[in-house]
Amino acid sequence: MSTEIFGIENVNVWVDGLIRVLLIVGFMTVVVMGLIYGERKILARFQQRLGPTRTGPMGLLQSVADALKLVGKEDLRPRNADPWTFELAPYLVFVPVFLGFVIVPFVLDWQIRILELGLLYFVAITGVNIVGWIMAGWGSDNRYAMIGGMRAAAQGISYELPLVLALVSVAMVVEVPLADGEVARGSLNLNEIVASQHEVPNIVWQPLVVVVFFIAGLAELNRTPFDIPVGESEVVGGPFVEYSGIRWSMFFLAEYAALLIMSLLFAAVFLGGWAWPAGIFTDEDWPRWAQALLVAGKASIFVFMVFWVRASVPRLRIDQLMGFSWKILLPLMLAQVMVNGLVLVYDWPEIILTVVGLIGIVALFAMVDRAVRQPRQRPASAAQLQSEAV
Amino acid sequence: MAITPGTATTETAELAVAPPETASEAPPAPEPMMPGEHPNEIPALVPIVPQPGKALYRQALPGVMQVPADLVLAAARKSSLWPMTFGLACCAIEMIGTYMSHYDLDRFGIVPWPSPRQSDVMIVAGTVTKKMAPAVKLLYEQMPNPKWVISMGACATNGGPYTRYDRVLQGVDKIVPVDVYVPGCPPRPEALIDSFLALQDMIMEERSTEGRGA
Amino acid sequence: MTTDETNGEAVEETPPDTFEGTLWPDVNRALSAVDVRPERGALDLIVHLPRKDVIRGLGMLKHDDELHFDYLRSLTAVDNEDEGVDVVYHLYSVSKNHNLTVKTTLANEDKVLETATTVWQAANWLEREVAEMFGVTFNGHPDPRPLLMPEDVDLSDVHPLLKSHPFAEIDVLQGEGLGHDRDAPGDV
Amino acid sequence: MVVEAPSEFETQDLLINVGPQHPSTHGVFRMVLEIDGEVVKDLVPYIGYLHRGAEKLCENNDFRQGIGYMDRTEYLAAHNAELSYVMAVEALGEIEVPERAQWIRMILCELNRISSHFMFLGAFGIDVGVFGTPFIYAWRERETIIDLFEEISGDRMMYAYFRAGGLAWEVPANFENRVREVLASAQQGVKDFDGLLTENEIFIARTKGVGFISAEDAIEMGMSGPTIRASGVPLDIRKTEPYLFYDQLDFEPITANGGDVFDRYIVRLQEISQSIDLIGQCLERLQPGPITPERMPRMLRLPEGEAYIRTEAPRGEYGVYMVSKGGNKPHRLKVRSACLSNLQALKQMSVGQYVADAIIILGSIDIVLSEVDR
Repeated sequence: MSTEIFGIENVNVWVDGLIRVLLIVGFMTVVVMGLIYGERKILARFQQRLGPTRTGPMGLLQSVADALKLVGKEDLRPRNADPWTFELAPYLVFVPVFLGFVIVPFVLDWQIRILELGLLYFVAITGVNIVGWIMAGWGSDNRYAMIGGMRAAAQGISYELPLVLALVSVAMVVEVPLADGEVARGSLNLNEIVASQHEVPNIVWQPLVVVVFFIAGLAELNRTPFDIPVGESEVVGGPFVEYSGIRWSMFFLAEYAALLIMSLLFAAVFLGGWAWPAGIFTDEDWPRWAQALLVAGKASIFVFMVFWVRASVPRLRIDQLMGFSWKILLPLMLAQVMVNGLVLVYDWPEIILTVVGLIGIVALFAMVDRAVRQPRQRPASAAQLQSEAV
Repeated sequence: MAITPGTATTETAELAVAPPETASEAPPAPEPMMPGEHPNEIPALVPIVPQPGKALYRQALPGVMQVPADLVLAAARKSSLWPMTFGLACCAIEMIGTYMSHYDLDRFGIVPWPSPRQSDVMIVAGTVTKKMAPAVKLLYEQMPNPKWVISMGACATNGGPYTRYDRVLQGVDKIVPVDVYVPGCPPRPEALIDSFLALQDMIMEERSTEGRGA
Repeated sequence: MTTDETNGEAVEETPPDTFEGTLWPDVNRALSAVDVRPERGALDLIVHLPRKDVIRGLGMLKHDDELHFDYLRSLTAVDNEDEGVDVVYHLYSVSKNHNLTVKTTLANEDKVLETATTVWQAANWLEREVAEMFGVTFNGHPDPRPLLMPEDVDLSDVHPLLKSHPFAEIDVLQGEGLGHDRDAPGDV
Repeated sequence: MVVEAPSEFETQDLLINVGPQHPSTHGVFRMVLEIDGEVVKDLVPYIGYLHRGAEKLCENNDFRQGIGYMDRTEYLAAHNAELSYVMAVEALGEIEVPERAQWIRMILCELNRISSHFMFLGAFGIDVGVFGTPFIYAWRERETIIDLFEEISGDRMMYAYFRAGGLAWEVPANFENRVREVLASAQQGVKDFDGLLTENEIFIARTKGVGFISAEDAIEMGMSGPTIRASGVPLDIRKTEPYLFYDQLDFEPITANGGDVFDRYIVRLQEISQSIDLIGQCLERLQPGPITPERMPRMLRLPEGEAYIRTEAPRGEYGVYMVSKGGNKPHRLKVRSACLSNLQALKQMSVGQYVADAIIILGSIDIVLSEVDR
């Protein structure tokens, strides 16, 4: 029951776990504050503005000021809100996101725990925060919150499937060198997934999966163009309408922590995490700090793309959003998984995966374009309501 | 206010931001030399002789800066004032103009937020009519403490050009306590920025941790 | 065909002003069943109709294929203190591109009129506004709620745009307002 | 009170109140939506939250002081509002306006139309859901135009620059090339919006076929401006009843026959380019000359009479019906608001659509609340 941490032998497992979790929490809050500040600055840059510059040198302390102010705010709860659901909702959104950090592979073998079923654990945990959104929506006895909560549930569930299938189709084709020399295919352990990419990152084998993962990731994070549950112009603030002060800041922090996890996962699963370019130059691994920089760089690509999309794309409507997930993303992902299976079973050359992936991307854009261009028929129930109402 | 020697005052009232008074008089007692101490031993091992007249923690950690809690809280509140997107009439257009890239209130950490629950400042931008007054009062009560109100423009201050019409409330301070009045019809964006700066100075100087009452 | 009596202000000197330049000939033909009194306005022709058959006249003007006034530009009222309240309809024809103003006078005692929403739907909100601002009641209006005045407070006797309605006095604000004055201990 | 048990599948409709304070109601407009799931079954609009009696107060001010109320009634296009008021006074008092003043009035009204349409494009971007970027692009163009207005009249929004009989004072010396600079940046702004929103597939998917209204219904509801022209009715007062010198300019009213939200957006975008071209034509015909009649009476007393003057404001027909009983104050002043008539059709357009569509349809009508409630 003892393990080794930072070179100190036979540390109790629980103490070791606790230390790692505290390290992660500290690292995560700092990076999340940086993300909030980064988003405001980058969005300001997109909009020819300066963003926060007055608080601290170049506005660096802006997130700290926001956090401190939110801590000092009065904590309101509407009188006829359901006390338990209202109070517990932030924790149900906040805690799963933190638990997700257990399996994130930052550097070579530095994780809180190396789980064999890492990806399954991640998908299961992040699925829980939908419950938190619904509790927030239902508990705060506000019509906007209720609509926002229901929309969050619908969106969360319908985009969970493409996300899961995307991760599945990557985990299928991962090569894991066994002890006796030959290679086994398929693994859910994130470390093995990253280690297998030391020559060629998965993005080369699965381009379609990367696109679908990005889209589904945006939907899971409730970011534009899928920010329907919190869209200001329709449902003023969604489930968070009635929250104020520190409870609201927990939702806000959880949203950016989820963005951080999604970007680290994207870097690990698709861009090769700490392994990719290292494998090409030298066979043994780079020093820790170089790997950390590598992972940070790859994760920031995903983060920048999310901010970029937020500044330039309008919001989808609820029926288009559902239709897009069920009618376009899901079939593509099922086809991709089938092709992966065929390649694995019949040992076809790997290049087929890339070709099929590119064809898939072209098909995705063609389907979207056809869906947008064709004349929009009014919703069936609407036509009947229209005739009866006028 | 004499600092009783020897007691480490955690909550010093005086503005500790000012540089701690340097011990002008010479340290009374010479540094005692521990027996058998090697010259290049780490000076930290040398026991601290508590000098009278100076707080113990200051001698132990000379670098630390001690700041009263309400100053930090006020500084945080000052630099992240979140107004509510709440425009009534023509002043709302100038308020929007102040958020935009030409005048950019985001530099001061001021971001408009849709819901009253998450906002600290209510900018009453426009004419408050008697039909709208209950809504304005309800919004003010929904905002969590500490909260402030900026009455933007002549209409919100005392009815402005529409004062002679009986359906118009002559000034929003009849229903809501106002902190900063901004003159002008509509006030220029610079005037609104100046009102925010005035509000920030007021917050720093007031420093009330629990904020205004009711 | 009623004789035209000039009502005082300086119209062209020819006493029987024949309005030859304006729409009057066609309007007169369309409204022959109703006694009509023309008048020359600054820009377009003004036609006075008696109260009881205003709506009938408007219907005729709209469905007349020669005039085809299918666009109600605006509907308002003018309070002439003792001579009663004039209700004014500004009509326009999109296809024929010509204008007409129809006026009718209501005595101060019974300001009642049929609703024009049967002729144009555009009149809905305009009539609700005239009803609450001038006290004119429009019979048969589909939705007679107040438009600009608050619904919850019953202000059905207050008609702000009448000349009798006074202007509010500016109350001097030095101090006694609810204003938050800095030094009052723990006020508000 | 016997409550019969509802059949277990009967869903209850939700009444949500898109209240007077809502990020995308463009001011203090309130509508109560009865929604079944996400589809709007019924919509009851409430206005009057900004009814501040501009018409009543105009009766208390003489013909020169009323201009301030006109600016504040249509605060996004103050020049167009002033134009109607001032032309009504000139029509009643038969005051001759010199040519140069009329050309400058036309230039400023078209510039104000451009700045008002940019404000629409920005606000519409927020309604559709883009976080601020179209708003910022729109305001970059609007600020350049407002700077020009400030140089001319000294104020950013409330100009009071048109006076009965002409203009308040002469325009600054470098007026022509300043206007050309502003037009160049406006042209660039139109290109930006084409790139940012018009070809954006999500934008097209969100706005095509939403909030349809047919030409007959539009005429029946008395709508005007870009909202009715998007349904195919070429009703543009600058063309049908030319005022000032619009008959000397060659242009065609921009119409689209889709009648939906996307077409209203496109009509306004093209109107900006049209206004830019119109201003170009006006600048060529602008010659030096007097801007006020030689003899203006100090106290403006207008003879008895009434006049209904209507001009094409950015949102539609802005009419001023002025009745004078021979004094120095108007006896009655009625402002015909384009937004009020356009807003009447909101229910007809929104019933049967989604909640998110109802918000966009309200945005596409482009209402200014102080003009609706006066």
